[in-house]
Amino acid sequence: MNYQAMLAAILLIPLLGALLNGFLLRSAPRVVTVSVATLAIFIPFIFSCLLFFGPVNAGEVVRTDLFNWISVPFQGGHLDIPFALTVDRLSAILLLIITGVGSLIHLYAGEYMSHEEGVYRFFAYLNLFVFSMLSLVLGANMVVTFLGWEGVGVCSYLLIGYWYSDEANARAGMKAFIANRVGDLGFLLAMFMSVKLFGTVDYSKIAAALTNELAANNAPMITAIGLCLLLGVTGKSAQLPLYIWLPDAMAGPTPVSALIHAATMVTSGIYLMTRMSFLLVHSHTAMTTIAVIGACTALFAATIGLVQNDIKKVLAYSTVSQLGFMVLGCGVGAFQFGVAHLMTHAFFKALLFLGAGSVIHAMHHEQDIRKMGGLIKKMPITGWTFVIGTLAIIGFPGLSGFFSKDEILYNAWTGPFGHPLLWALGAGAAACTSFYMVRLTYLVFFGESRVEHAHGHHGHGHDHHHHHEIHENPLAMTLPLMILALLSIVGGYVSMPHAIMHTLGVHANENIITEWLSPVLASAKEVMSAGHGEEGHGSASLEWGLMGASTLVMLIMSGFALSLYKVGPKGGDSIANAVGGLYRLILDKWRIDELYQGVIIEPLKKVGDAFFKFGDRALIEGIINEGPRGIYLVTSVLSDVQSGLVRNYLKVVFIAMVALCAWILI
Amino acid sequence: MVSMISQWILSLLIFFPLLGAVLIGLVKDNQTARHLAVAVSVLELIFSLHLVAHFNADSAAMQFAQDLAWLPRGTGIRYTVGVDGISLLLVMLTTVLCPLVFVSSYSSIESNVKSFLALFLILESAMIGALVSLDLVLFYVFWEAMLIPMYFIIGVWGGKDRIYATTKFFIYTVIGSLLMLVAFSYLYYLHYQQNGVFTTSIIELYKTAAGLPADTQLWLFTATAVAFAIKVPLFPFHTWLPDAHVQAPTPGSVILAGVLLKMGTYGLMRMSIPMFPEGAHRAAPVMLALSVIGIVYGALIAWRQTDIKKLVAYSSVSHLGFVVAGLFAFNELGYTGALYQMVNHGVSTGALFLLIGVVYERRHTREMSEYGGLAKQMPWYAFFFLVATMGSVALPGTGGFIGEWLILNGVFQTYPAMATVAGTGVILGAIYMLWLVLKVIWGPLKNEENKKLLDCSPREAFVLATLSIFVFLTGFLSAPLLAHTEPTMKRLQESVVNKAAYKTELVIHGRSQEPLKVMMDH
Amino acid sequence: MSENFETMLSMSFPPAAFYLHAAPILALLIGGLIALIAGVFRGNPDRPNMLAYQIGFVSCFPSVIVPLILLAAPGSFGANTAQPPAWLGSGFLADQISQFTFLIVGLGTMFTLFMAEISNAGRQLLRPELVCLLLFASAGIMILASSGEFMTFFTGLELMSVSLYVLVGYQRQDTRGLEAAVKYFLMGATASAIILMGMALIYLNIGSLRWSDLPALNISLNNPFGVIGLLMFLIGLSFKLGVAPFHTWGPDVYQGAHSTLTGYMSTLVKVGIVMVLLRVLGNGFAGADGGPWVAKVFWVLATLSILVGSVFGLVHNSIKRMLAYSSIANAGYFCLAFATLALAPKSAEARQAVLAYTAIYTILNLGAFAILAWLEDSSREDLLKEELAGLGKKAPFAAVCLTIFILGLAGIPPAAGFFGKFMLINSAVSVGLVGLAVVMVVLSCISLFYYLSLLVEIWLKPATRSSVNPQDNEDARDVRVLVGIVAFASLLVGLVGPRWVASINPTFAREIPVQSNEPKTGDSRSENLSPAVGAVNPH
Amino acid sequence: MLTLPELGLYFSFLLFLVGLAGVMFRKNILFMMLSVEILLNAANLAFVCASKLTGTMDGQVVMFFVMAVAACEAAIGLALIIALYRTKASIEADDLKALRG
Repeated sequence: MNYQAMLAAILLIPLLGALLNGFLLRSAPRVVTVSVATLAIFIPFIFSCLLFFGPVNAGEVVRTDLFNWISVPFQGGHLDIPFALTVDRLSAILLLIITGVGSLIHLYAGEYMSHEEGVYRFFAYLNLFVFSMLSLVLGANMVVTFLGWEGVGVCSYLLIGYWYSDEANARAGMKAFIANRVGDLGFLLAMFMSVKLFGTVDYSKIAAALTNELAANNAPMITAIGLCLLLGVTGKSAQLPLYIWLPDAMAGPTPVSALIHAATMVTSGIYLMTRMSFLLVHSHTAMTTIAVIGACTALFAATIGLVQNDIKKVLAYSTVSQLGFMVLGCGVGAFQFGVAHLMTHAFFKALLFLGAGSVIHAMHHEQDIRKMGGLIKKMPITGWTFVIGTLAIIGFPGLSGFFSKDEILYNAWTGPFGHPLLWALGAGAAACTSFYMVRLTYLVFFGESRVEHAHGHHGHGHDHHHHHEIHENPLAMTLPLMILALLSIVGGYVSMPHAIMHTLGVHANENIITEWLSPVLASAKEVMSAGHGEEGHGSASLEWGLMGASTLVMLIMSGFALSLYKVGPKGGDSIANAVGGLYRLILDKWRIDELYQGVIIEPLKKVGDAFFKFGDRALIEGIINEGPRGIYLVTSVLSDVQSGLVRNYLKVVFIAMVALCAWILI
Repeated sequence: MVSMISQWILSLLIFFPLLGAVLIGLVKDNQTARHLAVAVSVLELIFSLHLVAHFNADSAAMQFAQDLAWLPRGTGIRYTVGVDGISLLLVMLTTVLCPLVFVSSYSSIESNVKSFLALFLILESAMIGALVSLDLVLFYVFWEAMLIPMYFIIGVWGGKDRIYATTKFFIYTVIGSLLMLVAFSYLYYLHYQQNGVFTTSIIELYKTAAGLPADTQLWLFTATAVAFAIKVPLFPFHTWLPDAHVQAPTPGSVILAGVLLKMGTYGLMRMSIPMFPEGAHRAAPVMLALSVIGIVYGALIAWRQTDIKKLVAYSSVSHLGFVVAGLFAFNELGYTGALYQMVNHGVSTGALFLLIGVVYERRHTREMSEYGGLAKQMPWYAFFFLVATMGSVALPGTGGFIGEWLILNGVFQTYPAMATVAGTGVILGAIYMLWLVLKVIWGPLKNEENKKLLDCSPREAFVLATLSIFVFLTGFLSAPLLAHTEPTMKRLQESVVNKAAYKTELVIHGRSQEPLKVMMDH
Repeated sequence: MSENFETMLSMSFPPAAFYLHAAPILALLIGGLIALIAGVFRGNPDRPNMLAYQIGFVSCFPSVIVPLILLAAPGSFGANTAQPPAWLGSGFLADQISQFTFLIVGLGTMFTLFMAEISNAGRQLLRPELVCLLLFASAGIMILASSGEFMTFFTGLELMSVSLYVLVGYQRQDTRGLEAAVKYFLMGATASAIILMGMALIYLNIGSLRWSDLPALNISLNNPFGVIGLLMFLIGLSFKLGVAPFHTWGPDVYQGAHSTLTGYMSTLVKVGIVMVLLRVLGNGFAGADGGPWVAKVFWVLATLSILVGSVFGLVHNSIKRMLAYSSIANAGYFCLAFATLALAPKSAEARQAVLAYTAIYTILNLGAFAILAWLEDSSREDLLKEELAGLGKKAPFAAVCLTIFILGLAGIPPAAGFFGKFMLINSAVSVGLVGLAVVMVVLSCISLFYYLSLLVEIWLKPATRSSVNPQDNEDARDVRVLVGIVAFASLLVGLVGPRWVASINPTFAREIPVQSNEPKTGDSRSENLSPAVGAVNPH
Repeated sequence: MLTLPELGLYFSFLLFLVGLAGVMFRKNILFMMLSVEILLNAANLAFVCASKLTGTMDGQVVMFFVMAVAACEAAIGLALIIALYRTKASIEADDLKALRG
């Protein structure tokens, strides 16, 4: 089989789908649009499977150079940047997630958007997004990755602002793009530094060029690359301090939130860090910073999630928090568990978002959880799958989140760059997660129904036949939920902790994910073990202990949430009132947006105004305009010398003559 | 036959539009004149394809050269033209943009149509002339000749404050170019002092100029660089640009942004840097600092504009700052990026000005607040607007990305801190462009007048679609395009790094000749 | 020492070649007399006299034909090109510079006569006396330009000046014309006296009136008589040329005279004076520190002229006055070449630059004043800038031509003026006057403002009630043709003209030949650049 | 001890200054014209003295030419003054200030 062509096809078919939908099929029937879009993802999914189980499984790296993209002479040689794709074990995982989860979400979206006009635009964007995401993941060098990196940013911009008639949506898209751009600058700088240091941006060539010696000699530069990459990651993967765009990004249609803002795009930071792991591990500073940022983000976002009332906002902050976990995992050196959590998170968070979308769809775009309740009776599939998703995310033993999260937490304590404090932050975040997810699930699906029957018009081209009765959505929407629920249950077994493996009697040195990613992470491992002696200062007992502790915390917090909210959304009010100021602060998301607005945006605007008023208008224009005007004024006065009187003219001549003679002779 | 054509092709490209201008003078009817102008410029484009087809991409020499006697022999001022990797792309940019501008002028120019078309053809002629001249005086003549048509285009067909704007444009440019003239004149005599022969051949003067003492080089560099910096325009010489852009009619803005501004950077690349490498080295920190300031300064001001055209004009200040920065990075990445960015800026900003023209013709206002929600009423327009915006913010996949990436990369290799500051321009660029899109394209369609707007006519759509295709083509086909420039860039780098003379030669239909020998033969 | 005088006496009948070479002057003088006589016998003296006009026109023919022949075929009539002949002692130098001047003056005179004939106001002037005076003035200019010693020079200068005093005040009813004439007379006569005093002092120093003996003039600073004499002479000439600070008469006189005559005065008169300065400075002087101070003087004069010409032109609304200041600025450009010549008298570049700029400037200014005269015809004397508003619409052809002239005067290529200025700047830079070149160029930017303000009125402003309404009659057609030819010529000169000018041998008669610009075998010509002071034996 | 020609020369300078003062400070055009004549005569005297001092005849010839020219100038000047007087009824130089600026 021609795997190279297949690789190219995986990338190009979604692009083709986007072009077809965007240009040719603008007026095609909805079903054609949806089918084309879904197929454009599903066919690559099949190819991806073939690749995954074929050459990648066999340990090969498939690479194809589509064309020579950038080629410039540089330092006597050549800086060649081909448009090259490569799939190895890391990208293969993401490939499956993107195309697999992507197909499910396309299928779902076809139904979800059924009341919209002109969905071709939506599906064209969505296909374009998948194309970008694939080029991000498949790029053999940083520039191709960057193409995808910014491409997903643009698609996200377009999709967040899909309902552009509401300026707030468009603004949210813009905010996302700009926050991402800040991160992109980091990525750019990282590229420039690797050009400076290695003369190439190709991952494999960098890896080959990066010897321990080189790293030791250029330690500051390596650290700088690491930190710049981190800046890129904070942008794309919504970490502190650039996470602010992700909650606002929920303005987009819910399938978008599921696909882009939960399963794929936001995790590209983790992909990038894993891809560059061989370099990052050379810098202790960079790794520590990554870990700290991840841990802080996890806790910070989780606290905000505690009090939100918008179903999607809760999930958004939850996403930020979970991404924090993944970053933490990478930061402590456990890249493989970052990836594992990426995968499980893709399953359960997509599930949760789609479930939320299902609810929202059924409730005609109502998103306030205080107006829901008891929905599980009316929407059993949505409800129960949502519950599975919740259990997975809070780390209920046996479900996927439990394994991946616990591996990260364990490594946060014991990993090469780990520290108990990092574990504490992570565990705190996990505790909050349990609380707000249980709160969310309970308020939406259980207890009394608080559904109001009179709905305002939530425009967006929504047609007006009111379903007064809330009922389960059709199969196109529930099927993806069920598949994802299944995956959320089993997905975690790839990263089964050693302790459990031993207990279960699995005789493998490493769990599946570690084994699978070992070619990708080999050099990183080597460096880490060289730098920190024997890996893992942990032990089975510690692992069991930490696992037990986090399970306990999870159970306590879940129980606490249940006990609080079994009376309805007002259940938390007593605590909220007790800590009034803090509550409002958290409800306002710690007022970080306002802080940025006040500290960065507004001053920059003022600087822009000042440049315009004082720099351009007053200073430069002043000189430009007032100079000639001054000459004019002076001349008007001077021209009185030309008095019209001959005597005076002659005097001028005489004086000038005498002056000249005097000047020459004296 | 081919060699015959190759020998005369540049002269044909220079003078054919002039002939067109004369023909337009003979035509009675406005509509016929418009068709004629389009035909002339399309033919010009077809002629220019000969350059692409027969350009030897492995050579840094001046190809398709022609070297004829012009002024008295003793003065050494000759009619010498030729293209190398630097000018080829820009000539192509010119010949591609001009037909599009003529097509767009069908609706944007209503009065004095024939004069407009004739002036525009003269302008095209002068632009191509300036790009292919290899003689300082010839270059200067074309350089100034560009000024006069543009002066009238802004002054006659412009907006309310057109007289102020056009006068400012004219005087700014002339002040700069006079300084350049003195520098050229001095160089001319220095060459004579050293070699006993007068010449204004750029190729010969490269050799002389590079051997001058550092101080002399610095002075000469400064004099020429100021002239070019005004044209670019580099901060702080930029204030003519917003006025000129805002007042110019749409075709004028397009060609101003698309080609005329590039003349400044082209001049830096062709004259200032290779002629005075030592001077350029000394001045590089200042030039870089100015361009980086310009990037941030222009971007911040652009963000705060309410007039769409002014916003785009200030964005040009910012973008051209990138180009200049790339030139003074002194490595091939920077030069290549700068050259490429000139082309890309021409395409994407040209498209933006055309887009502004489309709504301006319908609504006669350029205030952002008058618009909003156009995506609903004008979906194709919104699409083109987005494409141009993406080109302008240098999204990967558009040519702008490759240009900016190479530039920033090049600058980073030599001045990492400068590159980092310049990099913020990428963020700010996204801010102001998306702000523009937000205010014009997205949001609710509130204004009653906008509810009646028609989407792009087929003619407008054709022009915009062509440019949109170019936005992406340049984004992916950069390697074959840049292959043409590679030998030239290498030579440039050799000359700058070694502070040695820039070496090149004329290739006259196939054989290469030392210009001096050619001079003796005649 | 009085060889000059004695040879003059001994050569009472010059050879036939003299009459051929001097035919332009003789024809003008004779033609002027005939026109005057014709006027006595024919018609009403207060009405236009076509016969006189025709006589005048025909009298100019030799001054076009003869120089063309002599310039095109320099070897004809036994003339030695390397060493051009001179007759009447040094009184008449039959070199190519003279022929070149004859050609310009002849064409300019014809142009002026023609312009007078085809405008209403001009026809009012066209009486036998005018033709006579005009021809005499032109003859004076030619004598000036072809003389090689002080006496013929002074005769020519006075012939020219006296005719012009009358011409300026020719419209007897017009008080402004009269005022201008009186001012011109008083100041011009004073300047003549200053020149004369300077001549006397120079004569005192060298004991000769011939300019070819000027290299014996010791102008080092320990010889004050020499210095003051030369200074007075140069100041007097600067006055006639209208160089600041001796320009004060210029604007008033130009404004007061009829536009046709202003065009004549601002161009051809300057041509004569420029040639004199060229010949005087081109000989060089003795004294080690001589050249530099003369150059310094012209440095100052050039700077002041360009400054005054550029700055004072800004505040005026009268187009004529503006053009007067423009001509002061342009006189400053000539000073650039004179400064060069002071340092390097044999500089072929400077000499050719002067010749080229003379031709170009004459074409541009004559053209501009011709259009002005035509416009005034349908409006009134002394147009204001605002009255040109909308001209581009009303008379596009005239407007285009005027634009070409204005751009030329501003020195914007490809109009002709650029090459003239370029050559001048080149010549200055060639002797190290880089600073002066920069000053000139920078200051001339200021003059762009008023040149542009004219263009703005013509093209960019809509017509107002006060703006001129050029008539469209037969005269207008003639004007169009004539001005069109001039405009075309100026463009042509702009593109290929200097080529022709540079083919003129700039060697003076009675002078060691200056090697021309043509590189014979690509040899080095550095000896031309070295100041030729050394070649002269000090007195 | 100055010789006569030298004395004449210095006297001519004096005369020249007198003439210059005349044209600069007199207000009557007629007197200004007379001052111009003084200027020319001063130059004439200088020429004659120079002729004697240098031992050449050229200067004396110039003197005759200048006398003729001075006569022409005087004629023209008087004619202009008469014309001026006819139109303005004044020959004060300060009345001539219509053209200025």
